[in-house]
Order: sequence, then C-alpha cells, then structure tokens
Amino acid sequence: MTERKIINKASLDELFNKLKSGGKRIIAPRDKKGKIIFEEISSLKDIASDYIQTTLSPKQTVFPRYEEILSYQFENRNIKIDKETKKPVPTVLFGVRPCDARSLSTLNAVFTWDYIDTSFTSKLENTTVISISCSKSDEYCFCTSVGGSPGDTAGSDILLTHLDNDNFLAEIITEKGKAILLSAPELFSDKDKSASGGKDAPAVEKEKYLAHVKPYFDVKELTNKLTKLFNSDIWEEQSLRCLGCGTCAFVCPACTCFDIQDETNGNYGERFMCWDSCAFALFTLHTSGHNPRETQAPRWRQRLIHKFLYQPERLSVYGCVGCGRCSRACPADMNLLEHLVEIMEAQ
Amino acid sequence: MSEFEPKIIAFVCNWCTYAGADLTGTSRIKYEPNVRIIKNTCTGRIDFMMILKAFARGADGVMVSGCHPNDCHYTSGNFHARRRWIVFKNLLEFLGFDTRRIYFSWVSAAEGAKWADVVNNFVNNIKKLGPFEDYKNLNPVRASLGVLNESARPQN
Amino acid sequence: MSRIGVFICHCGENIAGTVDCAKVAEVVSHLSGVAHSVDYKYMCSDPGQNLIKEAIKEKNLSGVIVAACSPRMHEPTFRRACAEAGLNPFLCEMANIREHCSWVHEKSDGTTQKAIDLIRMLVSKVRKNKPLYPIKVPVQRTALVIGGGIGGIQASLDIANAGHKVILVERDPSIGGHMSQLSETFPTLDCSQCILTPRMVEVAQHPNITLYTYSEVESVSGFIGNFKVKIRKKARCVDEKLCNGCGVCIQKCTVKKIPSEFDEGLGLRPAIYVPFPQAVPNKPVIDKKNCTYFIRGKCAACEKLCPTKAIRFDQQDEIIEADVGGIVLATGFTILNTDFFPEYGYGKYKDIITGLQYERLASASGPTLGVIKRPSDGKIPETVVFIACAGSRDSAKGIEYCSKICCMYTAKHAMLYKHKFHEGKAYVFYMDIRAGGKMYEEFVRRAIEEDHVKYIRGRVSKIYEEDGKLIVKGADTLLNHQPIEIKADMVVLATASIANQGAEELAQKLHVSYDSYHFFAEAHPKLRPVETNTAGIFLAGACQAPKDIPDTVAQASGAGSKIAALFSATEMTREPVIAVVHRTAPPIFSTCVGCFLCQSACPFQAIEREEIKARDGKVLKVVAKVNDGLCQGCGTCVALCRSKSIDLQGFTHEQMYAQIMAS
Amino acid sequence: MNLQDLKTKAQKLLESNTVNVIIGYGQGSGGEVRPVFIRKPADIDKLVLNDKCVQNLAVYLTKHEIKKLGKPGIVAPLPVTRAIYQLMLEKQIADGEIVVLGIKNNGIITELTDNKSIRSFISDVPSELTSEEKARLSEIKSLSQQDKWRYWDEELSACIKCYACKSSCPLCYCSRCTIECNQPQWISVPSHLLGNMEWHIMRAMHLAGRCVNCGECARACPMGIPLNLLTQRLSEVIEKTFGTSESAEAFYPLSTFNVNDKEDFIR
Repeated sequence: MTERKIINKASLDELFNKLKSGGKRIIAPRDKKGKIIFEEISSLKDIASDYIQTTLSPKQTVFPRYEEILSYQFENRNIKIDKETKKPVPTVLFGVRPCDARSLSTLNAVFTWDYIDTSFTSKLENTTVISISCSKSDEYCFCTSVGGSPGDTAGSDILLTHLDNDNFLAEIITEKGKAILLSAPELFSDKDKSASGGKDAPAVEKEKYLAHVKPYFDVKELTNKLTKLFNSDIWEEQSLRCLGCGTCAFVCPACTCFDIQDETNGNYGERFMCWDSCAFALFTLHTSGHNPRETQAPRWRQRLIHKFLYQPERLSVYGCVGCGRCSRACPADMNLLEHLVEIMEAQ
Repeated sequence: MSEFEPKIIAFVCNWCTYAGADLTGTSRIKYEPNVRIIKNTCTGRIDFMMILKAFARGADGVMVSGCHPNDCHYTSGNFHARRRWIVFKNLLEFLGFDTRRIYFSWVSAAEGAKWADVVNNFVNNIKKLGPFEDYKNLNPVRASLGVLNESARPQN
Repeated sequence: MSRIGVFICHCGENIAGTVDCAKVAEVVSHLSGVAHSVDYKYMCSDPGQNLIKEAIKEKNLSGVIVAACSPRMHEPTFRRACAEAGLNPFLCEMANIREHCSWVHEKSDGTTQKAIDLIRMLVSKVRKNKPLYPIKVPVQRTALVIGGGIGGIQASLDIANAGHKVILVERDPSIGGHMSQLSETFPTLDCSQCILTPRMVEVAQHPNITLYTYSEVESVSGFIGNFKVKIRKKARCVDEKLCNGCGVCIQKCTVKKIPSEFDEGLGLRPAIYVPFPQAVPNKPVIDKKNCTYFIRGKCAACEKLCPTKAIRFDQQDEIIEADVGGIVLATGFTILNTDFFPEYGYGKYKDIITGLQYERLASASGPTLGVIKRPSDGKIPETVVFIACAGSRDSAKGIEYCSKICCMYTAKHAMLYKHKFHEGKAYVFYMDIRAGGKMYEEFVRRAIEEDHVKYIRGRVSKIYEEDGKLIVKGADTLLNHQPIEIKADMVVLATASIANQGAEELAQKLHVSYDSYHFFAEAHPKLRPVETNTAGIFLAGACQAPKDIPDTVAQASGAGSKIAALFSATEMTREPVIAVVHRTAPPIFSTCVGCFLCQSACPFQAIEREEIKARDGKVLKVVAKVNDGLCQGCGTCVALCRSKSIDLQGFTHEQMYAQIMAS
Repeated sequence: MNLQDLKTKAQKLLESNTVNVIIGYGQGSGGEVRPVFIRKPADIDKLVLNDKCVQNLAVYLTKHEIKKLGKPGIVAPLPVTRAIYQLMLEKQIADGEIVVLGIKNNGIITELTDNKSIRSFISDVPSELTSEEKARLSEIKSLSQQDKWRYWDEELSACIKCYACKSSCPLCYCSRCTIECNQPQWISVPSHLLGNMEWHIMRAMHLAGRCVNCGECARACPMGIPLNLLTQRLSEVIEKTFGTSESAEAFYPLSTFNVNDKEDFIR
C-alpha cells in the first residue's frame, strides 16, 4: 500500500506547524554540545543536521528512563493507591533512523507478550514515526546483519529519504502515516519542483541515496551458534575489559530491562519504573548475598544470548537492530559487532 | 494566607549544642518554634547525606551545630566535621546551591542564650529567603512536602 | 509491625502550660506503628512509671517513647522502668518536649505541632531501634586528684578512707592551697592553719595516698575506669628521701630577697625554700630562676652545708605514668591583682592591696606576724577602706558573676582590723551584702554593730595619693548619691575570684567542658553539680565557680563518694552506643572494603584490622573491626565510611534516616 | 613515544614470570585505543602507545576478574600511576604485588616495583590543575549562584544513571557503594534530578582528597557531563585550605585535621 510522495524542507516546516497546532508534539534529534539527543522541537532548524546516529535512542518517548506507574497516600492506617495512567501526548517522532524504528517492534514484543503494559502501548499508539533513511554509516553500523537496512521501512509510519539538499522522498507506509498525509495533502507532491527537470516520486531509485552497510554475519547462524556456546570461555575473554556500567543498555534502542522503586516522602509516595541494566552486579544480587552472576562474564553472556537467542526464540524478534550505539558509547570500547563476528568464528 | 513558616532541621551533637538547647529551656529563653532538633552523638557523626536528605524531605533550612573547637567530648570529632563541612560547603557553592540555607555553628553546653539567638536569626533569614523551591523542585515526589507539618499523618 | 507506646508528660504545668498534651496524645495515636498513646501529669512519678510498665505488658509494646523533659534528665529513669517491665531499655527513647519545646515557645498551635513533630520523628526512629546490651568495662580502682587545696585534700582523704588508692597531684611545692594562706576563717574566726594542718599531715601519712607535690598533669587519655595519666614531677633539686627538713640550706642560702608567693609578695624568701613552716611535705625546693648556682654556676652553699647531702642540682623532671579509674578536679581559683584596676591606680600605690595580701598581714605566721602594717612604710594604718566587688558583678570588667566569698571576708577583715587596732576607722564600700549561710548574716551584723565598721553602699570611683594619704572618692547611693571622700592609710580590694591560669588547657587535656569564664562546667547545674560531661571526672571546689570553704569541702566529699561508688565494683557496665563494622554471610562476609581510612580518623584508636579466613586458613578479606573497650561512640568513622559499612548502635543509618524522613 | 622500549620491558616481565599479565593499551575501534590484557609474550605486539592512551587502567587492578589473572604489570601514564599509589595507600594493592611501567610525559618508561619508587616517581611531577582546567573552574565560579544552579541543573538533568563515571573510576572500588545501600536508600535510584544531584554530590564528596584528576569520569560519561569539574574544584579547595600533605600518615585530608583549619562560616 506504500504511497510515494515528494516533500521539500519548506513544506516540512509547514507540516510541523500544522501538526503542532493540531495538538501534537514533535520529538526530533537535537545537537546538545555534540551529543545528539531526542527532544521536543519547534521547527526544522532545531533539528541536528549532520549525524550518523543519535547518542540516546528514541526509546525514551515510549519507555522513559524513569516513569511514575502509581502513587500512594497514607491516610490514618489506610493506603490510598492511584494507578490511573496519564493520557499520553500525541507525538510525532521525527528523524529516527530505520534501525530505531525497527527497534519499536522489539520493545512492543516485550511489553505485550503476556501482560499488556498499557502505559507503554498507549504511548506507542499515540506516536507517529517519521524516520529518515541513512545516507551515511560508520564502522559500528551493522543493521544489514540483523535484518534491517539503511532504507528499511519496518516500524516507520513515514520514511523520508534525502534526495538533494531540498527534497525528500516520502514513503507513506501505515494508516498513521496516511493520516499525516491527509492532514496536509497540499504539502506533498508527486513531482519535485526543483529546476533540474524534476523526478516523479514513484520513479525515484531510492537505493542510490542510501548508505551501504555490508552484512557481516547471518543472524540465524549466530542464534544457532549461541545455543552451543553457553559454557564457552569466550565470554570471560570478551568481558575482561568490561567495566560493568549500564551505558550499553541505556543507549540501546531495544533494551527493556527496568527496576521498580518506591519513593516515599512523608505520607505520600510514588512507584517508579526506571531503566536497569544486566551489566550491573546488583541486577541479580540476592538478599542472601548470593549472586548467580558473580562476575562480568555471565552478565555479558546474558546480554548477548538474551538478545540473539532467547528473544528470537520466545518473542520472534531480535534484541538488537545493529545501530552500534553501545559500541560507540562504551568507555572500554566493548565493540559489539567485533564480538559477534568473533563468536561466529569461535569453535 | 498566613506568613510562611519555614521548616528547619537541626543536627546537633549530644554533648554541647543539645545540652546548650536544654539550657535555653531551663533558662526559659524564648525562640522561634520552627526548628526540629535531631540528636547525634557528635558532629563527627553527621553525614552530609543527612543534610541532603533533610532538604529532600522539604526542609527550607538546615542547622548543624556542635562543640567549639577543642571542646569536643570525643576530643576531635568536631575537627573532622569542620574539614568535611569546608569541603561540602564549597562543593555546594560550586553547584550553585544556596548555602545561606545551611547554618553551621558552635554552641556549647553553656551557651543557652546563643542557641536562642542562632535559631532566631536563622529562622528570620530563611523567612526572608522563602521556601527552598530550588531544591524541592528537584524531587518529583513532593505532593506532600510539608503536609506532615500541617497535621500529623501516619508514616509508612 | 511495631507496637510503640507513646507517653506524654504534662510535667505539671511545665509542658501542659504551653502544649496541648491531650491533642498530642490523640494525634500521635493515629501514627502507624503506634499501639498506645496517653498523656499524664507526671510520667516520672511512680504512678507514671507504672502506666508505662503496665502498658508494656498489656499492649505487648515493642518500643516506648516518653515525651517529657530532656533525656539528659530522665532517660535513665524511664529506661530502667522499661527494663523492669521486660522491655530492652534501648527500645525506649525520650522526646524532649520541655527544654526544647514547652519552655522555649509561647502557648500556641505551633508549639503543640512542634511537640507532635518531635514525637513523630522519634516514632519512626524507634521503629528501627534494636535491643542493645550493656558492655562490661574493667575499673582501675585508683583515683587521681588534681589540686592539693582543701578540696583536693578532703576528696583524697574521703576516697582513701573508703579503702581506695589515691594519687594526689599538687602544682606547688606544698599542699594546702589558698586556705593555708588565710588568717582566720568566717564566721567562727578560728585559725585557718590550725584546722587545716592536721588534714595536710593526714594526707602525707595516709597509706592509701601517693602525694606528688611540685608536679603537674602532663596528659590524660582513655576513658572512665581506664584513664592513663602522665604526671610531670618537676625537679626539686632536693632528694626527698635524704632530706630531713632541718632547714640549714634555707638559712644559709645566699639569695634572700625573693618576694614570697605564699605571702603574696609582702614577705621574702630565699632561693631554696619551703613555702611556709607547716608545708607538707616539709622538703625545700630550689627556685632555679633565682638560684646563684643555676645563674652563675657557682655558690652551691646549700650543697656544701646539707648534713644529709640531699641537694641534687642535676635532678631532672620525672614523668610518672599511672592507670586510674576516676579523676577529681580540685584545681581551685585565683584572684585578680590590683593592677587590673585603672581607677585605683593600676597597683602603683603600695598601700592598695588585695584581700589575700591582707590575709597574710593579719596572719600570725605572716610577714608582719599578725600586726596590720601598711606595706609602704610599715606604719599601722589609722583608716582602712575595704572595697567589696572589686571587679565582680561588673560587666565593664567582663566579670558578671558574684565572687561569693568577698562580702564575708571583707566583714571579717574589717572586724580583724578593729580587733587588732581599736582606735582604727574601718570603712566598707559595698553594693549589696550577700551573707547567705549559717551564721553569716549574724557575723556581718556583728562587724557593723559591735565592731562599728562603717558600711557605705556605693562604688568607689577613684583613688589617688595626696600627701601620704590615699584619697578614696565615692558616693553613698543610700544618701541620694551624696559624694564621699575618705583619706585612708590603706585600701583593701576584695578583688574578684577568677579561674586559674591554664584552666582551659587542663580542661582540654581532660576533655571536660568549661564555661565562658573558664570555670569547669558541671554536667547539670542542679542535679549533677559534681559530675562533668566526661564520665569518670568529677569536680570539687572553686575550679567550678567561686566557693567558700564549707561549700568546697562539701562538694569534695561529694566527689569523693562518687568515686567510691564508681570503685564499688571491679567492672562497670557501659552504654553500648558504639560503632560496629557490618558483617554478613559468605561470600560477602562484610561490605567493608578494607581501605582503613577510618583508622586515622578515630580519636580513640579503636579501629583494628581483622582477617577473614577460609577454613584452610587462607585470608579471604581484611576488614575493619571496632574495639568495643576503646570505642566511645562518636561516630566519626561512620560518617566517613563510603560504603556505609560502619554503623553506630543507637544512631544507625536506618534510625537517622527514618527520623529525618519523618520530619 | 617509546613503544619499542615498552614492548621489550613488558616482554621481559612476562618471560621472566615476574608478572602474569600486562595491562596495557591496544588498538581499538574508531581509531581509538582499548585496554588489553596480555598474558603471552607472543602477544606483546598488541601493545600500542600514543597520545590516545588516556583511559585510567588502574581501574582494573581492583576487579576480581583481573586479579584472577595473577600478578599484574601495568602500562601507566602519570594519572594511572597516581591512582595506583592512592590504591596502595588505601591498602587495595599490597606493596610489591605489582609492576608499574610508569610513563612520564617525555615518554621515558620507568619500571617501578615497590611503593617507595612509585611514590618518588609521581612526586617528581607535582599534581596540579592545568591553567586550562583552572580557567574552566573560575569561569563557573564567576557565575552567579542562580546561574551556577541553572548550569548544573541542565548538565545533571542529562544524567541517565548508567554509573559509567563510577565504574570507570579507579578509586570507586568499594564492594558496596552508597548508592547500592537500600536500607536505608540514601540516594534515590531513578535518574530524576534529585537522584542525580544526590548521586553526583555524594560521588564528589567521596572522592574529595582522593581523586587523582585523571578525568576518566567525564571521559566515560555517555552524556558528556563534565563531572571532573566537581572533583577538580574540591582538589582546589583542599589544596588551598589544608595544603598538600604528602606524608603517608595523613594522606587522606578528610581522615585527619589541623586544629587551626581555617573557615569563615561556622559561627
């Protein structure tokens, strides 16, 4: 059903205004002292122009780093609990990469596989994803090895591809995307109005404008491989330099682990859901003092096997979209791609 | 709207300031009722986290007081405390924390009158500064900050 | 779920007067964790304590809070009550709603609210309290008495007679203190020496008393029951064992004209001397500053002539170490000199003297053998003016207190003068006559009515010399400030009693607190006037505040019996408020990471290293360990520990946190 | 720099079994370097040495995964050597249980085998803030109180509580950090402003007087928060107020005191 249109920057800006006046907030990548962060923006010019990948993934719009899930009040000897979830703000998530768009399905799989986490789903339902395909990549990118691609449409409602400095190819993929189109059809055209002859939207050869990310391994083979490596000493070897911080998990678009914390202040308190990481020693520490994952090695193993074996097995999604953020952010240069390739080669 | 009544927590040592405050009582010297004294063994015991938590709880000002230098019941607890306070106060200043909200003093067991003055001056200063919104705003869980001061509700 | 009982005391009107106790009880009863909440007129009374005991049993309470006076006042009382009812005493705490609330605030909702808050904060603390058990500490049954005046003498004798060893340390060459300088004592006019000397001798001869004169306390460490003291025995330059006190050296000494400290500068002494004939011990000391041998390296007359060869020029100071269980501070006082008073000529007029100098003039053993002669020319003065409150009760002079003894001794001085020289005229300038005490008022009246001493109410504004007379200018405030001028031959200033030189340093050595006048501070002005804030150290006499002889002796006996009580057993129990290092099951054993930064912070060297070993003896971990004999529970290490691995029993992280978060 | 010399020294140490592992820098991704743990003399060529070698490798010395490998030799630029000395003072490394290949800025490599030599090696070069660092600090100090608050409010609101700052700090070796205490929970876990503020104040306080100013915390932070400014400021304060006491007894300014310590705010 995918429909192809052309939209230029001016119209895009106008589209933003329309959407805003329609009560939507627009979250897009913003350059903050060199770190590219997703934030609410007011116009196109707020958006970071030149970057391969954002520092933090956009997952916080649907899975914030901390979030109140209920509040309680002590009155005399009774506790009054208020757990109604707040109505999410209609949101347009603009400028995400196809890999990030793809990651939303992993999040969704985790938050809905048995218990439906309505605070997540309601946010997702109220979010329209306008992603921009990748014209550049770097050595950390490996989307093509985990089923994605620089121009992948999965998870996006609209995918933009930068054609030239002014024009974007807009692929309208879903109903949500369609709704955007219909909200301002005049801003989209079938032909671009650039002097140079102009092209027909349907005719555009999208691939020409995309980065080339070479595939490094076959993810199905990787999954198989992992079934045999549980007791391998590769984990210890690879994790030697791991510092045990939570950076990889927190920048990852597909990591879903969270902790639950009650914070009481006087007679009132709130229960928070907040990001957690399997790299932390405390993640599995028992009250008794026993820790089933005593050292960094089993923690590292858990991280990989969870993403590339357990999740595909149980939820038929991969816990990794190959965005490479973890490798870019790691203070000890734990390069995920490199490690995966190593695993593929391991005997 | 009645006048703003600041909430003030005082961390005092058991041997000098606590006893000094007792003397204020036995001497029937009147002072502002805003202060809530929390007794510690020694200023050396006062962890800076206590001060931070008092603010997190919604204190508009925090007092810390103990024995004069050389008079520590434990000989040097207050010297150690003094060093920590110097570092702590400088850190807070660097962070732009309004350090007028913390009052460090030496009040001996014999200085009942001084305790009253110290409290009164501090309370009046804090009244001028108003509620400590800067810090209260950091805490998302603040729906009831101060509620306990209006009427005693149960604790969990 | 805790079951805490809260007991709110009215303390008669003391609390109920400004705090709505019934409301407090009502509100507090709703706090979760509170199982019982009542108010009562006097919680410390027997019926009050019974309320608590019964509630503990009936309501099966897991903690008790008594909201009443300061814990310094009654915490022991109520903890005992709880113990008697079978509740661990450390599960009982007091909310101070009197000293910290009802007495310092007006009657108002705010005051009541503060009482509620203080209790609520304590409720959440006590919910985290754990039962604690007292620590047993051995008691070294030897007492150290510092100061050999009448206070120190009395305390030493009382302790010694109770069968305990005493070490008595005196700074001067002889014990006796100020009392030995006095002529006659009010109100009975009996001779001071005559009643004191026998006591001094008794001290010297008592088998339980070790006397160190001409010695000072160098350092004190340790704690109640286990103090370690170093005493510096200054070199006398005389071998006390050989010396038989014959006094030849004193007669033959080539330096003779040194003003005598004992005679307050009115008499003279040689370089080798005993301060006064009845000195104990009756062994001379060499005053190195003035001895020719020490100045020029020759003379040594005393050494040559000493029949027992007891002179030791090369004698060195000696440091004596001793373990003592308790300490009595009886270091006494000193008085202001006349040079403190610009209006009275900064002491440049010889015939303006202090009361203590007058005592020496009036003393039969004094420089004038008891005849009142004026220092300048030795004439017997025909007119003497006595000025009370010279410095005392004078904020301008920074001495706001009353020196207490001056009214009485001034009356005595005037009386003695009249007795010795009937024609003489005696005037007393005073502000008020404070003659509280048995037979005191009668004594003063006698001076006025029988001995016709003229009392004038008013301060003396100025004294100056004019042809051989001292012109005393003042005003009689009872005759509407009519100016008065008296031509006097001698003026006696009842100068203020002040704390000893170095009292402050001594206090710091012993870690006892002192007041703004540098007098040592008692633990409680009413109820613990003999104790200091430091367990095991007690006060006797004028080192705490100006006192006369009977008060000093009474307090000394008080201190003596405190020590006797402390020594009644070979070990005492200490409060378990001490630090402990976190320990837990393997594989963690302890969260302590063994950085030992706490070690150097501990004022009591109480932190030791402990090796945690596996069965095969392999060291798995080295962690900190607190010596519970040495730890005094200050908690400095607790605040320092980054991993929160040390905690302070009774003031744990959980307790403090709970108290803060309930504020 | 003197890579060959480094390799020869390291290789000798391994061959002679003086050490079981060389902790050093190897080629990393993105043109950067990464920590390597060389156990076989044959692998010695994995070592690299260039101006990118700044990560503070001392952090690995207290990790039990690394301890398991045996006696370490470590490639140590000055800040690393300083951290190692501090760890020795804090009894985390026993004297003689490590060989330090100390590297001065001139590239000269010195083999240090005991506490004393390490100490003299670092005391040759006084550890003081660079003029740039000082300038940066005074820049912030010169702000008004509100502006400072706003500045840090913004910086710290970015913190996601990944604890990279803690994990990468050689002196954050506690087996249990205060943030891991939950009875009581001194520091709130969620990365809201309060929790972040409390965490970073605590971190700075616990490093005060111990921090060797290697800047690892700031470098590790994925959000680019200049955390080392806090510890740098405290080093400045401590040096100014308490002076630098290099004496091994009083090496930690906050576990000692001077009766004449000066302050102007305790009344």
